[in-house]
Amino acid sequence: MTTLTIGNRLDDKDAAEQSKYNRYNGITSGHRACQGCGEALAARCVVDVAHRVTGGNIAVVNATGCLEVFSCVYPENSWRIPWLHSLFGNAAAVATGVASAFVISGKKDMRVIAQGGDGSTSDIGLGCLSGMFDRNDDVLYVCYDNQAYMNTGVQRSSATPILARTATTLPVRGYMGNAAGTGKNVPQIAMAHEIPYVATASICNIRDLEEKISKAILLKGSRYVHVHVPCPLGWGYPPSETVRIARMAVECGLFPLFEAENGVVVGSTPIDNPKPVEEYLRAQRRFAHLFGKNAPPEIIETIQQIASRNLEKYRLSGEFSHE
Amino acid sequence: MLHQLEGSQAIAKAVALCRPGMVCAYPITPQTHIVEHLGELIHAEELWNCDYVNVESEMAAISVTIGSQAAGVRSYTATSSQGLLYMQEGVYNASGLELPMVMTLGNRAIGSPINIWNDHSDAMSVRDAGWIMLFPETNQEAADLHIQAFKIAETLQCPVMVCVDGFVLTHAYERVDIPSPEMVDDFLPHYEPRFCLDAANPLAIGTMVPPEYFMEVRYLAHKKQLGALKIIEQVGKDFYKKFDRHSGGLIRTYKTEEAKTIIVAMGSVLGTIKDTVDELNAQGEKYGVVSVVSYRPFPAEALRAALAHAQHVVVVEKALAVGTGGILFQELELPLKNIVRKISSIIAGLGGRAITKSMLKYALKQDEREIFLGLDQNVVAEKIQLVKSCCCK
Amino acid sequence: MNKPFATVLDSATSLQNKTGSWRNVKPEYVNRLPPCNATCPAGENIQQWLSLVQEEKFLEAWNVIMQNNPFPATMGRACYHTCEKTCNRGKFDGAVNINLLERSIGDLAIINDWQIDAAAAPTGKKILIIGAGPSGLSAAYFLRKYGHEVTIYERHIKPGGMMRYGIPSYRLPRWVVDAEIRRIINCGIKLSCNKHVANIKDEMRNFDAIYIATGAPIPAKIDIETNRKTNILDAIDLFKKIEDHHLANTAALGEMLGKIVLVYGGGNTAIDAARTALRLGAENVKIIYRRTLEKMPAHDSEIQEALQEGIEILCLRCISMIDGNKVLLDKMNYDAENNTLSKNGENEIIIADSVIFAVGQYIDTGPLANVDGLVVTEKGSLEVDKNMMTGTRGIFAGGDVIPGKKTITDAIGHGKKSAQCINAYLQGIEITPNAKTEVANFKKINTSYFKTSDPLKIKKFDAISFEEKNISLPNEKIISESRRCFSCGNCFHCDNCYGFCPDNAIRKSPDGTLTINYDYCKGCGICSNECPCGAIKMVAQLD
Amino acid sequence: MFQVRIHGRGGQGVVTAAEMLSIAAFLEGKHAQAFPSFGSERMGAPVVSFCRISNREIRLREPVQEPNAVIIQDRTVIGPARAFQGIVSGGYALINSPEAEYEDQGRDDITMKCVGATEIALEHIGKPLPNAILLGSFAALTKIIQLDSVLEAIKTKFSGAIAEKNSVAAKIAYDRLA
Repeated sequence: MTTLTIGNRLDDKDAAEQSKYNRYNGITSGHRACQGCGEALAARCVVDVAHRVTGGNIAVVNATGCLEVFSCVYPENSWRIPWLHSLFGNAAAVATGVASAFVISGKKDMRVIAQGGDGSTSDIGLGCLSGMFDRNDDVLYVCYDNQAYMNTGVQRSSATPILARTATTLPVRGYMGNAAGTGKNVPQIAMAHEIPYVATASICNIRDLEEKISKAILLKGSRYVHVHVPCPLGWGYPPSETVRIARMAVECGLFPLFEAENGVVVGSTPIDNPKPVEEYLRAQRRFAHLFGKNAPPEIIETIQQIASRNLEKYRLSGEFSHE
Repeated sequence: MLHQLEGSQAIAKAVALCRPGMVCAYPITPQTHIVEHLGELIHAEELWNCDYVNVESEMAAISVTIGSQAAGVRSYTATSSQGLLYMQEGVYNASGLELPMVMTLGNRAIGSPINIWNDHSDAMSVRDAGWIMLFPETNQEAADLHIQAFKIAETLQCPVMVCVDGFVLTHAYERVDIPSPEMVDDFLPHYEPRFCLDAANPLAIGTMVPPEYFMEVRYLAHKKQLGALKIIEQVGKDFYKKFDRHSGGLIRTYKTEEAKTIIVAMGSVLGTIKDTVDELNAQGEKYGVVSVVSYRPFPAEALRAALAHAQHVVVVEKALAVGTGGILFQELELPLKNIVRKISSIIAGLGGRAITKSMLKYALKQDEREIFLGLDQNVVAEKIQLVKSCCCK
Repeated sequence: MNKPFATVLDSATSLQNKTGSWRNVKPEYVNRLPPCNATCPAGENIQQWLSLVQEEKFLEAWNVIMQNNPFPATMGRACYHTCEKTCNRGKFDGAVNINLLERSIGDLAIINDWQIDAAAAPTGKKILIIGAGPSGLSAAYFLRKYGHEVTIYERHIKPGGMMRYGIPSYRLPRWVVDAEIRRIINCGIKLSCNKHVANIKDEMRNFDAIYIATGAPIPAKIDIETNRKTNILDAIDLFKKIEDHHLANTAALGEMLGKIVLVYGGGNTAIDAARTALRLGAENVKIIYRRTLEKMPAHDSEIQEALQEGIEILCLRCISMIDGNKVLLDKMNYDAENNTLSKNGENEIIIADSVIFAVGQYIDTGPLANVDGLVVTEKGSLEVDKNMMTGTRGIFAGGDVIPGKKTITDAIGHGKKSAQCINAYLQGIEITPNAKTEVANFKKINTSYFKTSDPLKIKKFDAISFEEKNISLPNEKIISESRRCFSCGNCFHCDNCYGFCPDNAIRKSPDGTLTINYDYCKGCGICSNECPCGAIKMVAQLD
Repeated sequence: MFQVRIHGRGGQGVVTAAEMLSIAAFLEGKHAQAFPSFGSERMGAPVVSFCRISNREIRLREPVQEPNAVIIQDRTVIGPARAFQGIVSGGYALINSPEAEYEDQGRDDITMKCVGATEIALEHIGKPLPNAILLGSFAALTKIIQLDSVLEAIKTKFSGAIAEKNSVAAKIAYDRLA
């Protein structure tokens, strides 16, 4: 396609599933997500493309969290696929059970997605997730990472970026927010299990997201896709900016897009001209204190270094570039 | 066919006869032998078309089971004690989702202090979780109740927990009649889920329910449990018809017709109690025994009927609600109010403390409302003194 | 299925929850004015026809051009394409080569003999157009489309005006002009050439309206001291000589001009004159201009081409005296801030065989005499009101004859506008001016969605000749260049809004039509933000 | 009802002995109940198991406090475990010992016999596993069960050559006291 848009009337060869008039809309209108919710958008992208690729043979297990709460409150259910919500910390294990049951009951074409936010993935559900990886259970786990506990009012999770303000990391004199040197990198944790497929994706690049999900959904064994989904409420930016913020995170290198197979990075989406992280940080209130009077001037550099390390680590200069 | 089997093996064989599609558990004493044996049966393909999943925690065990059951496959798990506490969120979840799974609870005390021996504290911690809870007295009954458990669960669309005394039953070798696969198949037909994850009819299972409807959901769960009383009884009768054994039902009575004092208890301790009663009655006393098989739903009506004529009801139980007292005892107090003059409580066997005939005989002679069977007064006296002095300061 | 109450739900039941009620701003699809369209003197809908070219719908694209401009092939050559100057893509990786695309489409129309749609039913109104230049022909074309009876009187022996007599053929080949004029005339227009209207007043009796499009054919004169015999001529006269003789006597003309030729002036005509001199055999051509190179009114590309052809441009000089083949130049100071010129006292003498003047043109006021109400301004233009009507009811004017920019494209625009006004006048209706549409400036473009690509650059000249260089592009090139268009302010169906809406509040029909479902739109504004071309506007939700 | 208590150390098959004993009784159509003194004892720690044999259903589940017989698989636990405690009058004590060192000690109202089961085990099995062997002696001593039943029970717990060797050894042990 000549443009990087979701579709293009002139050229639908590489057009995203999301551009198709008959896309499935696996999560329908009427859900109660906030205006400009990145997670609602990402979830639809994931489910729709998985639905297409599998010929409708998918079931989804959803951890507790924003996505679950806004999509399925009696008497209104937004899902158009078989969907199961059990608990906050057990989605991966429940999905294991579901996947196994489909095999046992002869529904061999059914593919299973487990999905949850960063809290249920990197914190409370990490045990179950690791267990699922360990057994290489036949489940695609999708984490919608909005980098804090949004459902409960924006508290810190282990996916919260350093120096970010959350309700439990409120900057006060002498404390600049979520401490540097903390946090988990779940994609790397997943890779350490040497599962068949790990990828990161962002809602700013739906075609890439769909490509990864299409690939992941058909692979056997445990697969993990980590999707960056900005949250207007928790990050402090206008709802209209969701995609732009996601794009900025990718373009500065703070959220690298890559793929790994059996624990080894095999490809990454190159960044032509990496932008300074400052632009990305300034666009969000959760980082506003980093630009205040009392902020040490070198503090931005701490974050810039993370981005720079990513550039090198995931070879975002283009060595891995996709065809 | 008769076998001399360890209780765990008997349970495993009974579960296998029910042809589950999923067995998933995490090791914890004293439940381990059950799932070890099931694993062996599955891996040897004596139980086929069934997945055995080794998980990393009880939370995962119950969760995998929830998943497979929700996807329409008969599912089974087992745990004990701390494991049950660790999976407790899932225990509530399974019943809230109305998933008819079956779980064996190898009854064991709860720490701290850590203690691996038998009592009923673990079961009592989930008594309000919405599961049907059945307490077998023997290993034969343990095996039989598992077969009935699947039937009850699937009839009611409600999970069932079979609470088997850890070690006392799970590790005891006894004679057990293991029925033929054909008979079990006949009794327990192939599982047809009433709702499940299905691409052809994509339901959402596990919604959030707001205040406007939550009360109704809980009310319906309550009504369903009460309705289960009939079904449990009926399944017990059907089982008798099929297998010619009285296993199951709500309660069982022993020599209660002429009894003045009736002892109420659950689980394996009933055998020792019955022997004690026989010995006492041989000396001219008038004791009877009522076994509570179905603890949840609580058969208040049946118990009232069985105990109405007693002058004295003694509840022997292996659990204690700290700060309140006997749990089964309290649950019986209300139904028997104004019917039975005297009710007393014997807390026995906590943390695996032996319950012997002589201890029971001694306790039954005491005229006390609450007795801790075999309590070492010397050990506690000093501490109690200390507590008192602290409080007085 | 016997499913539990509340905890198990059928699919898609959330559709009953109309989240549109959450909205306080709402998105609307808009058609903002692309800067190219906004600046096009002919009012072409460039973005629209480019979008058709993108789809290889060349005929449709041509028809769209023809709605505003009956001279695509001509304009694709002679237009100074202000569109490209304002093209938002210019701020990204280089403007779309609109001019070349227009030329390509225009040529296709000529080659394939595409015809104009039939005129509307006859109205019985008769209109006289004086002057068959770009403005007159344009007016004739549009008036004819309204169904009016149109007559053109042209003073020259051939129609075309400045298209023929003002622009050299290497820039605008005559087959192009002829073809496009023929197509217009064939619509049913009476054209009388070689017909001089001595006095407009006389014609008023025979027509319901008159459109004066006589242009500015009189070369301006500068009072310069000339001694002895000097070889001086006006650019316009030079062009006319070449044109009327079909290049038959270029050798004679060349001889007349000599080897060293000076051109005086800084406009496009000066450049054309200089380049023509070169083509007539001059070996050394210099342009003398009073101000700096930056201030030269000639189009930048023209200047560049002239320089490439070896023409010298001597800036900051005024001719003060011509004495035989000696030309005395005063050197000038230019104060850019105040736009003032002054002699700096220095001067120089250069030798020239001839001097061509290209310092502007005036209108011919002769035919305007004795008509009550016609007013000629101080600067020598015919005054018109906002509806292109002169002080005399029923007499309209446009093109170079009225004040304003003197380009062919402007003239064509005048023709179209005048036709609308004349039609309204004849029908007795008010012209309601188009609502001001917001221009889709660069800020409205979300460039994240465009890959950089080099603009199509074609060298238009490589030999000094009166023949036009043949630049016929293959279709793929035409299409690929057209696809560089940002489609500023107008949806190009990229589906970003559809794909990015977190609430599925945008519907797409099988034919690609996008509509907003306000039942569910929460008004987040992502669609507007992520629209690559600024075609979605967030407006206050009033109800 | 005949109640048996078996003493030994973790790793010596104390629990298995009780189980085999119960199986042997079961094979004879009797009711039998075997159970360990439940605990988390590791290898080498003193261990106790119990077995009840009866012609009627056994309901009693208290630990055996007044055994009709005790089997002591490791004589070093006798003191620490008070292994002879509670043996009913007329009861038996079977001790794994090459010497008849205990036979004259203790009570005169019970029959005490020593069998060098470990030695037999080492000779015939190659490992110091006295549990099945002692059951052979136990059958001879108490006559509560038949040797054949013991041998049959051994087959349910062991297989192949090990079962064969244990059976041979159990027969030898049986013969010692027969």
